[in-house]
Amino acid sequence: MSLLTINDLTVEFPTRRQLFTAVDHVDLSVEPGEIHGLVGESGAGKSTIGAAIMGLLDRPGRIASGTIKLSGDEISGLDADAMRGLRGKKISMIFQDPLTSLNPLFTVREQLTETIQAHLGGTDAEANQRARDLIDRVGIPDPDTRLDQYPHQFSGGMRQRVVIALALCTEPDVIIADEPTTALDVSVQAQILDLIKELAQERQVGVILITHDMGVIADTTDKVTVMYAGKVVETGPTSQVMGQPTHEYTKSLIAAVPRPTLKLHRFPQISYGGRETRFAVEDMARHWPKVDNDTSKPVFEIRNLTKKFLQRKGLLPWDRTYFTAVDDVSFDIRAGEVFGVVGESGSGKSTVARMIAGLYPVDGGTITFDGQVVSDLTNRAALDAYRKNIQMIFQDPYSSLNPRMRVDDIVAEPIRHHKLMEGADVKRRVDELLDQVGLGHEAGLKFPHEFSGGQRQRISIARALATQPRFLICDEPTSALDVSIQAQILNILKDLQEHLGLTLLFISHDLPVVRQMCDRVAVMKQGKVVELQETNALFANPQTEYASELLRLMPKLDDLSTDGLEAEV
Amino acid sequence: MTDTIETPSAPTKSRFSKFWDGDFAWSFRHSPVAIIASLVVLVLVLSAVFAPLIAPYNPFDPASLNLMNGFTPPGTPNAFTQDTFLLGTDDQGRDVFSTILYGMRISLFVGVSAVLLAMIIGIVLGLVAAYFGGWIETLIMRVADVQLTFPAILVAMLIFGIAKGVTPPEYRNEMAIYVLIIAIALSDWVQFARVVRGAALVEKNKEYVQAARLIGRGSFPIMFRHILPNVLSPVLVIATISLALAIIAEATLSFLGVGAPPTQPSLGTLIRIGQGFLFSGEWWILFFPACTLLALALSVNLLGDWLRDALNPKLR
Amino acid sequence: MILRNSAIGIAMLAATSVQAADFKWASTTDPQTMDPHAVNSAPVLGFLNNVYEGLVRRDKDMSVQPALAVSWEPIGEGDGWRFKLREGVTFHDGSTFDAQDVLFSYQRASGEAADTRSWFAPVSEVIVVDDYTVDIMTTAPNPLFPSSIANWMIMDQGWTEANDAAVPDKEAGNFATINANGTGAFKVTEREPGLKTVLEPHEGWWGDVEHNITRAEFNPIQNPATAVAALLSGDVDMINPVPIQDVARLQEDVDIEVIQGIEARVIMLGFDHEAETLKYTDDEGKPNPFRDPRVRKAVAKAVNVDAILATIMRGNAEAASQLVSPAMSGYSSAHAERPAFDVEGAKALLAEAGYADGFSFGLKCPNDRYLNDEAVCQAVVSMLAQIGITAELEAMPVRNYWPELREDNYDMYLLGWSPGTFDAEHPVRFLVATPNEEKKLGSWNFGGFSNARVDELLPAIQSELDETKRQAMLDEVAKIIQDEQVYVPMYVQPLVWGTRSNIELTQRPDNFFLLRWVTVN
Amino acid sequence: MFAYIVRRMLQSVIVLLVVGLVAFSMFRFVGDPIDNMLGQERTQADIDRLRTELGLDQPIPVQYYKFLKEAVQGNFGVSYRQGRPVSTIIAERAPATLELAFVSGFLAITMGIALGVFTAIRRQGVAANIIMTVSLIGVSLPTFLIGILLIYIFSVELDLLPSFGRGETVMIGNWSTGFLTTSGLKALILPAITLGLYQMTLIMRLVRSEMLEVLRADYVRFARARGLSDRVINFRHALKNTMVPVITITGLQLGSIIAFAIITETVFQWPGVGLLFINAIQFVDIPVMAAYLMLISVMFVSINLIVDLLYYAIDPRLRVDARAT
Repeated sequence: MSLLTINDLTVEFPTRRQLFTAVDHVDLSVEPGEIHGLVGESGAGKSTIGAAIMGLLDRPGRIASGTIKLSGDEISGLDADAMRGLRGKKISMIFQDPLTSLNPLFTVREQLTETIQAHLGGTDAEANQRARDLIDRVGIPDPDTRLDQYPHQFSGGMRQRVVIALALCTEPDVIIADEPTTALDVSVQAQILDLIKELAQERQVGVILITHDMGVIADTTDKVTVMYAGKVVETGPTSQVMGQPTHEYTKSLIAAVPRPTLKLHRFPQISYGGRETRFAVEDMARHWPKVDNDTSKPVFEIRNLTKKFLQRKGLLPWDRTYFTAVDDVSFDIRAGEVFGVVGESGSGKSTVARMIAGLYPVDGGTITFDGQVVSDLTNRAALDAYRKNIQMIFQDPYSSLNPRMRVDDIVAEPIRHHKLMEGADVKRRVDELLDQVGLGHEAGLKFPHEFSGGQRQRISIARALATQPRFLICDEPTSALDVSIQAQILNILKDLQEHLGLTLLFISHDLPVVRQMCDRVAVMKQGKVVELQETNALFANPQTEYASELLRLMPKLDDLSTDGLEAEV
Repeated sequence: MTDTIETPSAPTKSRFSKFWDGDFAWSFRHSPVAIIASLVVLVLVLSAVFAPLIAPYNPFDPASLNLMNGFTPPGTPNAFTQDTFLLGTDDQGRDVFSTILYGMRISLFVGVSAVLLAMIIGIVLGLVAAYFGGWIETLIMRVADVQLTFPAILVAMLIFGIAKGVTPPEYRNEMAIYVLIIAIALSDWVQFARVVRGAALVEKNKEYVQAARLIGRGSFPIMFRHILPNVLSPVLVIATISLALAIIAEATLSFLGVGAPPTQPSLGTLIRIGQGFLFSGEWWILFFPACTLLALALSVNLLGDWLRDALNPKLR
Repeated sequence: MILRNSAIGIAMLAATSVQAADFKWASTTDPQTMDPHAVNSAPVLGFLNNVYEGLVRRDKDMSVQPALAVSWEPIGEGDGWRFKLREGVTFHDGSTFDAQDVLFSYQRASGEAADTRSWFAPVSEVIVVDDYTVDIMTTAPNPLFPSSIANWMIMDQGWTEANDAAVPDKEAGNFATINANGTGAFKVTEREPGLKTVLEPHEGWWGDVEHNITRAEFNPIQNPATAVAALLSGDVDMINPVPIQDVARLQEDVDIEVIQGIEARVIMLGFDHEAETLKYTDDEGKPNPFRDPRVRKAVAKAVNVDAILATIMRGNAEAASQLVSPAMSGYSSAHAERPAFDVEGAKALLAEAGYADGFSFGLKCPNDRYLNDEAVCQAVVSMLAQIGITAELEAMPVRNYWPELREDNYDMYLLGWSPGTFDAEHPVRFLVATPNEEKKLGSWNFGGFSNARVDELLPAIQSELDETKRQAMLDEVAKIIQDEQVYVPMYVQPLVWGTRSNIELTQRPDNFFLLRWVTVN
Repeated sequence: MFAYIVRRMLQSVIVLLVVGLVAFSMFRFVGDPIDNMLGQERTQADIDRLRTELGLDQPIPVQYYKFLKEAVQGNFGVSYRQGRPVSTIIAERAPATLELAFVSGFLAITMGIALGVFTAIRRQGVAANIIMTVSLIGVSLPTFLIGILLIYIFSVELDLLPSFGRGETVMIGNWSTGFLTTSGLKALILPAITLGLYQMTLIMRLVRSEMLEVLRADYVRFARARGLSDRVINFRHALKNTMVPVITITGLQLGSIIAFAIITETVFQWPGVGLLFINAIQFVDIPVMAAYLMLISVMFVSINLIVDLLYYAIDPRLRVDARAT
């Protein structure tokens, strides 16, 4: 008899418009010591299952049918107190963002001991001892001092370790990990996943690992269940499901995953359910100013670029402390290429991008565009001329569009600002753009919140292309998107670069994506460029310690099926 | 997060129908409190606006008053003149009902314009402080502190004094109302500034602002075109609540003797006059204006309350 | 107390037979000082009358009676007055009273820094004849002098000088501003300015004790409503004044007595007699209508005093025809008629004066000085509107009011006047005589009215010893004032006090409240 | 941290100076003290003499400068009305106001927080909604009216509580307290309620909305997932986080209680600085007004400072040692 069994579970959210079935007749079982992956794109209902098991469904959600059994005993529909008894004690949970899931105002010790005593009772001494052991176990060095620190004094990875320690407090039988590594850097992600693996093994805990990341699934889980729109589409041993997916959706999902190993020309557009929205880059190309991209001469020459941020403001100049975000960075970007910058959070990659975009003033060094130094431009005309040629696509499609502006105004703003056209022409141009990015011009009358993430990113692209720029900065353009959408957007970007001869600066933390997109890559660490190579060369034989470490830690996707993918020639 | 499927954009519905089944309108339609409150406000405001049409008398026209009508109880004929008045008359023989309508006019006018003024000052200063930061911010926020130091009454007296000093005597009566407005506004702008600043500090770092800067928009277009619309909802909430406060502040100021001229009493002035008759048995002179004020302020507050929850997406 | 009384004599048994009692009373304003010479204002003098005494004092009916002086007679042909002082009088601190104290008090009260000096304008010098005889010489014959010094209070030279308070100090204040040492029936035992003042009987008092108070506490309460509440709830035994509108309610209450009387204060409308043009008018530049007596008369006719008395004053006041009330000496019974309320007549007069279609002007009014002053002004505005002249009313606290009047920022204004001397000459001196700095005449004649005959009669009146001749002159002045309608007297302000019904007290027309006439049953 | 405090202090001093200047330029407009200081029989000569004696004939900046010079030595001059040093008068009156402010502030905070938490936890509950609505009446009527009504009901009609003043007081050193006598305590009730009601409503609503925010935070969900009891979650985790924003506003509110006291004290004839100030205005007692304003602003400024420091105390993220390692 398995540890946790879910039979025919259905969870419904009655909304005022219609009844929304988040989880639709799902069966699932977890054995002790087993890590069971629950994969699917957002809205698939995977997190809802987690919540349902914990009995933490947000109002007005309810379990409409089905049973949840923990080592044989029915736990769905237990009353609040009984459920509280189980929570933390028999089942516990790990949330996505370690920063927000710890109470900022209590020390780690307080949070641990209160949980321990809530379930096991016992003296403070015992609780403290146990807390110390846990902290030690999850691999936090120097537990005694760390115990009395506050969450904000821990780095992301360490915080997630604390969260895990909290989850382990009372020796639960089942742990539900909901996107435990999504907010973390690649290197840290690997460590955390290893930790979870170990713990599952040594304590025979059953783990449900909820994620959207095929890489994580492939590396970590024993079994996997693929969900789509609340339904289970495929389930089985990980290697089998990943290797020979039978269901169409699983196939499309796997096909969309960027591979570190082989570089594709385009992501295959096997799309499931929804209809593929066409991106008419050819029409766009028709009246696009021709640019000669002689790849020999650089569009940008970045020399000794430096940026400092005020870290602690003091009354007097000398008790202020600065933190160097970008430290003496130099590189060229050749016309027509896709230049990648990879690095972990805090490596300064986005800062570089923003300085090139002219959003941050430059503290040191120069930026030269077409032989003209732009880093110290002050006169408005020159600046606007420069800005016309530079556009940017931001990471978060939710905050990069002004929620109070209609889409057509958003797209028209650059045109109007640069006085490229007047009156009716503007409208025509905007509709054109919206059609071309595949949203249809009627979309112009709506507000951003009426669109999905992918659609919003298309709006951003439309806005970026409105001034017919020559140079496009993409700052983590897909890191907030699901793989299938990511595939679409990446394809679009490739098209733009090819047909419109745009030059791209591509910022990302995701090595596989970089592999797919970039011609040359600069690896950044703590504000410095540590390595700069042709992409293939970098992946083949990294020159620096750091680069090879990054490559080592990135998820291996070797056993993912590769049918439908044609490598670049 | 995002849906998996890129659904084709549905044909856009009419603005109204969209608004009508938008969450905002929906939560309104499902909140009896909000509905009742807004009805009350509506009725009061309308009857104030159309006072000249509704009111049986014009209390602001001295020639029409007959002192002998003074202190007529509600609905009973006056001892000397045999006239009857729905809600009775005050010490000057003014029909209380008409006086309330006309008084509410002044109170609302004062309240609304004061809040608007405060809002404008607060928004501008708040945005500027948040967007530019540095010493400008410090300056503005310290001025706000000074502002808080002065009780509204003082500010009012100060302004009355100065206005008295600078305006030629013959304009003082006209002036009184506007002085009142300025006084209340000046003692009220701070909270707007604080809220706007707080919200703007958040918005300022959002990527759409970066995008706008990238396009090359100047500081003020960004502040007012981009940031302002996104910080308006908290402002709206405060605005409603401080509307109620402004009306009450006006009453309090009248109580302390710096208020609307007695010949053109506001709701507050009426209450001040009325409270003198609390023990003397002419309860109606205080009671009806007080009830009107209560009804007005209470329903405005309730609306503000409901707004606060309705405009908070997390509460849905 | 009983012991001491019986020792002093049978006269007191009446008082002592009633048991001793605490007494609390409240009024709107706190006496701003305990110094009887520092500030010449009713609240101060009224309060200090319980603590200090003058050579003469006024009885319940305002008649002048002996106090620190047992008797007085004129010297020669009105060269001055001789006062025989009372013997065996002791101050609260036990020191004895004699002529030196009188001389000292004269010097103190008539000095530069004293606010009371104007009382002594007629005095040339004060001579100490012996320990208990004093001559006060006057520059001109002054029949009314004894009654004019009823509020001139005698301080103990020793005490005052010892605490270096020999000179009153309005601004900085001195020992005498918070401490008192008089000969009066009560001594100040506790004084917290603005909060409370506690009085206790002066054991060594020379007079017959008619009260049975062992301790009296005074609290100022600004807000009338609060005061009424305090009386109703028995937190205080007496309040002064009672807001007119609350009289009825208080009368219903069995535990409360309302005591009403007619104050000496006459409420009137004043005009700007000098200005060429109106200051607050829509038709700029037109000549000032109020310089025309007919217009002033029209105003007088238009004001329906009876209506004001009936409603705003709730029948608690009397109409006034002159600048003084009938209770005052020198009141001219020949001119008791006040212009009847007559809208048509008023309009006719206006037409005759060439203002058939009216005009607009500014009326200034205090809102915290007289009983219901603001309400009265409003009423006046609407009454004048009936005859087609529209007044723009500005009501303001008294702190802004007087400066406003001094700067002539008015066309018409409200004024209340109570003659300190309780004689008809007083208002003539201050309100009617042509303003004259060095002669200290017409200092409150804001409108700048000037009439040669009045100016001629005034000194004569002041020095006339023969009652009938004097009255004849006063009658003539009264006539001039009425014919010229210099002011529009409206009514005599009522005195309304409220007490718990177990209190017996006496209300004097000058609104002075004297503890020595209080009995707590 | 230290630098921060120093900076705030400097700014505060500037604030004070500004307040002072504004105050001074104001006095001229409040009215003319002369007429209250001279009797009916005064002459123009007297007026002019007194004016020069008081230095009212000098330009405002000069008067202000003189005032400051004295003020820094704690000498605020002598009250025109009472002829006594202002510092003494204020020292006498301050206890009354401070005790009143303390009690009503205490009421406001405790009740405010308690009700706020309650209404937040039982957001849908009937009781909560009733409380929310009723509490609004507190802010929908002018304070003076509430005060008068309370007097009318509790001292006139029911005759339970005194209608004015602060009853018997006991002197401890030179601090007169009403806490030690029954009459003193009874006298406190009505004014305290009148004064505290408004603030209470405000705090309550603030706590409620903040609490609703916090209860939605991830760490609360995680705490639930760890099976902590609702009590612990609501009162330990949620409440403490709620306090951070609540503190600022509350601080300022407490400050404004002192200012609001003006009205309450007038209605109840409460012998505090507020009443003193109103009288001062009536009599244009410039030294008192100046001193009062200075007092108030000092109070506000220091409250602002304390609030900022409290932040550091409550929120570890703001402490200096705070740096991710």
